[in-house]
Amino acid sequence: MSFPLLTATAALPAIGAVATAAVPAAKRSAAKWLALAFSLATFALALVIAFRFVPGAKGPYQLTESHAWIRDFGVRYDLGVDGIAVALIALTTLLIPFVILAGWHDADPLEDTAASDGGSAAGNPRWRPTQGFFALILAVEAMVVLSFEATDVFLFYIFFEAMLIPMYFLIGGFGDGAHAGGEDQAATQRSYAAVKFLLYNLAGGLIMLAAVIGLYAATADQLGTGTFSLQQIVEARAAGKLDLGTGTERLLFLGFFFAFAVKAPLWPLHTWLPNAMGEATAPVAVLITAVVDKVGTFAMLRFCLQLFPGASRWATPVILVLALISIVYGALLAVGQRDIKRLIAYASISHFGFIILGIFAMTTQGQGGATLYMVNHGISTAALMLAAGFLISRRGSRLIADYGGVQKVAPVLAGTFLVGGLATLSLPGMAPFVSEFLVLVGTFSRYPVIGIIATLGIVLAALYVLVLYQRTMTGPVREEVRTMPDLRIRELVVVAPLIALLLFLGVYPKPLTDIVNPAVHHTLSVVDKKDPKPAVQVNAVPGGGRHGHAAPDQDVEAAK
Amino acid sequence: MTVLAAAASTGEAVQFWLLGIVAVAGALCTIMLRRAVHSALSLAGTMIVLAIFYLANGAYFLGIVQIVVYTGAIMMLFLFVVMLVGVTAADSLKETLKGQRWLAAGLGIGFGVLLIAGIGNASLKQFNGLGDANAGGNVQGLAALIFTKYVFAFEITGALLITAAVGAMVLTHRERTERAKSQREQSIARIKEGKHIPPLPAPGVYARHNAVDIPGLLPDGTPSELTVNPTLRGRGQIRDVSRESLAELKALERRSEKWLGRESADEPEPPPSGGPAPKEHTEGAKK
Amino acid sequence: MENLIALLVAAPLVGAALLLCGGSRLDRAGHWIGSLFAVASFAIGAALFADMLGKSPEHRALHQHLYSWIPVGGFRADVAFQLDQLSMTFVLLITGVGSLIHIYSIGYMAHDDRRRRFFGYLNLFLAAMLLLVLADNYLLLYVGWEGVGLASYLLIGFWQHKPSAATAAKKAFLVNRVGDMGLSIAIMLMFTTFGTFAFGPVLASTGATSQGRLTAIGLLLLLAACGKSAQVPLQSWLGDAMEGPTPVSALIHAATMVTAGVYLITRSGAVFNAAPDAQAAVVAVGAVTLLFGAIVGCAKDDIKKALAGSTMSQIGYMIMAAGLGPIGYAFAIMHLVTHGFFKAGLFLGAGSVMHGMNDEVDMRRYGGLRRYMPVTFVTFGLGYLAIIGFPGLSGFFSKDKIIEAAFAKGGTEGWILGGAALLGAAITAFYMTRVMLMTFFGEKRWDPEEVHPHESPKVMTIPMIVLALGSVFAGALFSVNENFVRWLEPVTSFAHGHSPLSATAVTSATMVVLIIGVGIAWAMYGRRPVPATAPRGSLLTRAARRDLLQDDFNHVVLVRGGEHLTRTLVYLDHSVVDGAVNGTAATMGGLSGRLRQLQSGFVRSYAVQMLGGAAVLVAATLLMRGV
Amino acid sequence: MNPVYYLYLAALLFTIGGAGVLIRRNAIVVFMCIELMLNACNLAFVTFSRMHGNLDGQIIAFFTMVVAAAEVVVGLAIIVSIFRTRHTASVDDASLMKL
Repeated sequence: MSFPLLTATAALPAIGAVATAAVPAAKRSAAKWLALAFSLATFALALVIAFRFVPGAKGPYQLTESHAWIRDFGVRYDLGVDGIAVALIALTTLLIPFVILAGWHDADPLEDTAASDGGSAAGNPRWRPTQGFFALILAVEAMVVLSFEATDVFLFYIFFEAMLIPMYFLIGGFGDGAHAGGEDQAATQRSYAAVKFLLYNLAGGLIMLAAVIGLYAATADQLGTGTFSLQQIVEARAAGKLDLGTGTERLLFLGFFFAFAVKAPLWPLHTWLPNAMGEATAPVAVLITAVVDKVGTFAMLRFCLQLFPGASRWATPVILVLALISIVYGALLAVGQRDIKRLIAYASISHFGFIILGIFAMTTQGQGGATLYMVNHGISTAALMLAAGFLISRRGSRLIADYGGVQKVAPVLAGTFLVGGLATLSLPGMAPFVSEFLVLVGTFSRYPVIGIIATLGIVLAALYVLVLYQRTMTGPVREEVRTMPDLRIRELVVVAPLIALLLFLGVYPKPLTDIVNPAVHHTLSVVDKKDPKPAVQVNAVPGGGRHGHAAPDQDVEAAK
Repeated sequence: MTVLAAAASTGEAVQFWLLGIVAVAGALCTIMLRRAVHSALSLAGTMIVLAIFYLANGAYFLGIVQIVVYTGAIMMLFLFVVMLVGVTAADSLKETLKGQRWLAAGLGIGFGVLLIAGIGNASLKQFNGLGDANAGGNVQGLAALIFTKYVFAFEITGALLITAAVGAMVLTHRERTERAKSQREQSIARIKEGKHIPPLPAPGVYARHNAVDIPGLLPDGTPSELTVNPTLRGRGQIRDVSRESLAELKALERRSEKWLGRESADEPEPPPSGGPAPKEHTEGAKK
Repeated sequence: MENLIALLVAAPLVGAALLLCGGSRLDRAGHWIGSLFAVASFAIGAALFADMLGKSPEHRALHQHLYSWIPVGGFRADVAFQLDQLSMTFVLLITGVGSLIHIYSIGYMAHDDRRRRFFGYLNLFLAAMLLLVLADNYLLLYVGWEGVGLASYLLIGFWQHKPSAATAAKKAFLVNRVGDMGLSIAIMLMFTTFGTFAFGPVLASTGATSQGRLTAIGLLLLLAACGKSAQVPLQSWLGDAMEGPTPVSALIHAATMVTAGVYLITRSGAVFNAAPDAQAAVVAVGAVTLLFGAIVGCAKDDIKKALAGSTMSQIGYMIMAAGLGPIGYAFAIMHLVTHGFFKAGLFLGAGSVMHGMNDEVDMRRYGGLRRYMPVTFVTFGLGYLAIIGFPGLSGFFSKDKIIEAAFAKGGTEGWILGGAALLGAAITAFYMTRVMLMTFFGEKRWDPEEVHPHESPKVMTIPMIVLALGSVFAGALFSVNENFVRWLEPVTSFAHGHSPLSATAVTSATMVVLIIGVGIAWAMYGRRPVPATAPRGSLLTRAARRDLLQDDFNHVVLVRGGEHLTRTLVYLDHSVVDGAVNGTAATMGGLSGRLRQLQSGFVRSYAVQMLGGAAVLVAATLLMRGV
Repeated sequence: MNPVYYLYLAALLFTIGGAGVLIRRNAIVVFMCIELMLNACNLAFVTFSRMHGNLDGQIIAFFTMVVAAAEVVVGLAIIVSIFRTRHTASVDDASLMKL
């Protein structure tokens, strides 16, 4: 068989994690460079995947690998990617190097941090496992990538859950020394956040496990041999061989969906996110919201919809309403926050609402938009959060009220912050606009009212982003920030490419849409939903210039 | 050997009812009596009764084993340990754990009722006796089974026994880690300790009594606990003679005074038999 | 030739990119680069114009399809441009006035250390505005639409160290966002209705769909227009927007951006023509705003705020005209262009005055400035005459036509609108005269020690002169044998309105109200000396000073309410949503504490439990066998 | 009379033994009660063997005895060593398992 590209992409960061952890404690910077090298290599492999991937090809998954793993339970090591997975893998592997770069000093012993990062950590020198930090990040990357690739439900479940362990340590172990109440209080806060994160996701995961087993039992009951293979189940269902009863299907769907809704996170299961993102360091926060949470929404698209189409259709109204609540609620709470990182967290909740809305609108635009949204939100949040992280590390405080007039002393920092913010409020020309508008259109074309209410989100988004920018960056310069240095080269290297990417994908998203569209069509065909037809069939290819001539005389007629 | 047919003979019935009552009584005594020794003895009784029942049920070998091993060895072992340990005053039957006794009673009765009900509604009508099983002799039959069918279990129990023996040794054996203290060192230790610097006082020895179980009297006539062997003390087998001796002393003084002819009317009438009040006890202790 | 269209947008965009990313090494040349790119795009526009004039009116529209932007299923958004007469008008206005204001800014911002960034923003604005008017589908228009919003946000808040400026910028962006919401929903509605949102097919097939949908689309577009063009009820941001540098006010908040709403309505004419209710709404909004703005303009002592009010009301005129349908579109655009000239000129004049008076904006501290800054006085005066519609000047022609068209609407509606238009004209005459008198006439109310009024440098005066010329001759040029109307006709279509009053009657009426307005103003501010501190004034005056309490309303209802809402939600999120979870955790803890009591450590209690378990087992087995 | 009465007797003895285990605090007595329960079981086994007419029941009883012997040896040893260290044979005093 051919070279196992997918396995390699997942294995490389895993190896990297081990290697990084193995670096002796003295050689801290060596470990950093090693981790960076591995992440970049992984990104290269991801690019190879993207190029080897043929958008038009028939069959839902490509580059598949399949080996028996646990024969007794029909668990197989099945890997395969569709367009959505390719896009998300690319996103993940792209972001990790930036996360590593941005977190370059986050895991240094505290006295070093104090020396290098302008007093980001108060006082007592405390050793911190630098190697461990980067090793954990790489471990998370490996698991996320694998869960994007897995087409075997059980395999997916394993990595979906295993992800929690390194995340737990990343959240609980490393904080930005920017807590109001000193390092000790910060530590208690952190552990609270970490435990909360773990408990929420474990609860979701366990319910999902029950559903997974139930699915196995159902297939074993009806197909003779039980299977976890997504493709087999979908085909069996298509061939009519497999027919879960309505009740069973709905229960299983809920089991799966709950886990993903916690991960995503959907209102009202969201409260772990602000704590986790608030307490963790900015790069880890990016890891949470831009990488790990995407697994949840991705899994909704790949597993919930494809395994349980009927139940998905059945649950759609409720889920749409929840998503709508998340959008408005998250935005409103973001407006009310006093803590920069919590604000961004709530903004993310609002955005995840959009993603879920798009997924369950069950239209091409909605789901395509949702997929783009996952990618774009990842990039934009990363840009904003990392810029915020740099800001916080300079001032040593997360409270918005502690800033003011930064724009005057650190214009570049302020500029990147503003661009990140504008991307977050999905300004046209930035990537998020494309996806958000697609989601809105997709929703509107099937559920107009929900679409309209969701549009409120863009106003609120403008509100919280601009309020944040005004309070921190503009106005008279505060004493505390007067000596604040502008972005360093390392930091610029982190943010600039993200911003460039945001602009590029905003102006020319076609490469992404080309990869995504077939997958979306496949999903929709499984759910057998068709886009609603427009009320008036305009018998022409829209957008082309040919209509310019037709228009005026039509107007004249209309006028007469 | 046809004695043990399905239905038991009347003689067996009579035997059952008589001995059964005995067995139950013994069991009840086992759990009721305050002193461990008595419990052990009553249990032994029950076991003997059971041995007889074994015999009656055609388990000749077991019956004998029951008498020899159980009653003979194990129960004696029990008594031995009781002597070693439990000679102290019998443990009070007062319950310390809250509600334990009620729970115990309730559960016990409930459980018994359940068992009996179970046996009751289990249809155990037909008994095909041991006639042909014991045809070749009970012991031979058992032996045949043990050394063929159950040979592995047999071996394993052998191993178990050895292990148990070794384990008992290990548990009870105490290696003397340090050399025994010499008398000199003991005395030094005593002085360091600061009480009973002289050796313990001797038991009371008088003209009338002469025994180690009589505590010696302090000058004020109160008995001194120290003078008797702790074991006797623990068993409470002390004979207190302070009253008599005090009374005699008084009488003696009376007589001598009368004889000397100087009486004092204001002499208070001594209590004819006034056991030393606890307060005097304490005084005595003080002196 | 088509390929130049993209260049038109690209030129200023490149300029913006250069200036914003170039870093401080471009500081010295920044303003020249910016102006260069602006002028370049004007040159391209002019070339395209020349080419267009060479063609027959029916075939003047050019199209350029760059690439397919967002292709997802039936959703096909392209980056494609359409340059027809309407767009061309705007292109010339934007690039022309834009270039002038670039040049003006070179002088005006000379002393600002962030001048490079200023020019970067200006170029960004030009690019966005051109994109707006050149787009051939609504989504691309939306991009430009928000782009100009961003540019105006950046420019209003250019002096960010002033909290007032930052707040004003934020306010402008937010209010615009509300309007944008309308536009985006309108686009979605178009997509669900027509399956596309390109101008061509949508406008071509308005006949094929229901009245209701068209009305909805129309109203949503109107909402968008209200946001961008500062029409009631979304007008509140324009006054505060004057916090920005004056050239910005001139370019964005007078000449070009705020007129985008008029463009949108005119561009979507077909939709409105087919939806009379929507049209009625448009007219109503326009009429209300033209009075509202005028009243506000009368009360302001801040010269820029007064001009802002006037802008509002002039755009009210245009919106109203656009709402009148085919009889109004052309005049709306015509007034838009002339207004672009004279209002830009007025603002630049105001800027020049402030420049000479150390950025003093309170007209009560001006007075008698005509002999200190003659050029400014003359250009400002010409602009003034133009806006009040002095016969022969451009304002006269355009406004007069609109009033006619208003009457021509017919019926009581026509009378009401015409009346409103006339009243507006009168008030306009009043407050503009007031501005003129308070600024340039009367005795000086400023302290000669600290301020030394002086004429502005050439680089500032020349643009003013050019604009003044424009505001003098444009109107006449446009209306000789209806040049402008016929030029636009292929796009907007044109129908002669049949006014109940003859043209002369309308004109004479306009003259009368004009004279009345000027007279009253002269009586109040010309004859009597103007107090240096504002008198308390009548109730209406005080209300007008506060933008007719519109801001207070917003503050009380939206700001306060919003704050309370968010605060409650934050509390609820912590106590209820989170509290539920923590509560469960606490109960678990308590429960386990209880269960721990069972583990007393007493062997016998364990034994009891064992016996209980055994009993249960026996009972269970018995029951099983029983069953 | 029906030999099943032996079973009833066994049950009764077993219950009494159980109650004893619960009630008494003296470890030795507790032990005796356990022995009593074992004996009750043996009686039942013997009766069963009579019932089924084969000797397997007796074999089991035999093994029970052996195991009981072993158990008693070890158990008593434990009691003795506990007594040595704690100077009491009460099971309640050995309640160190609780937190």
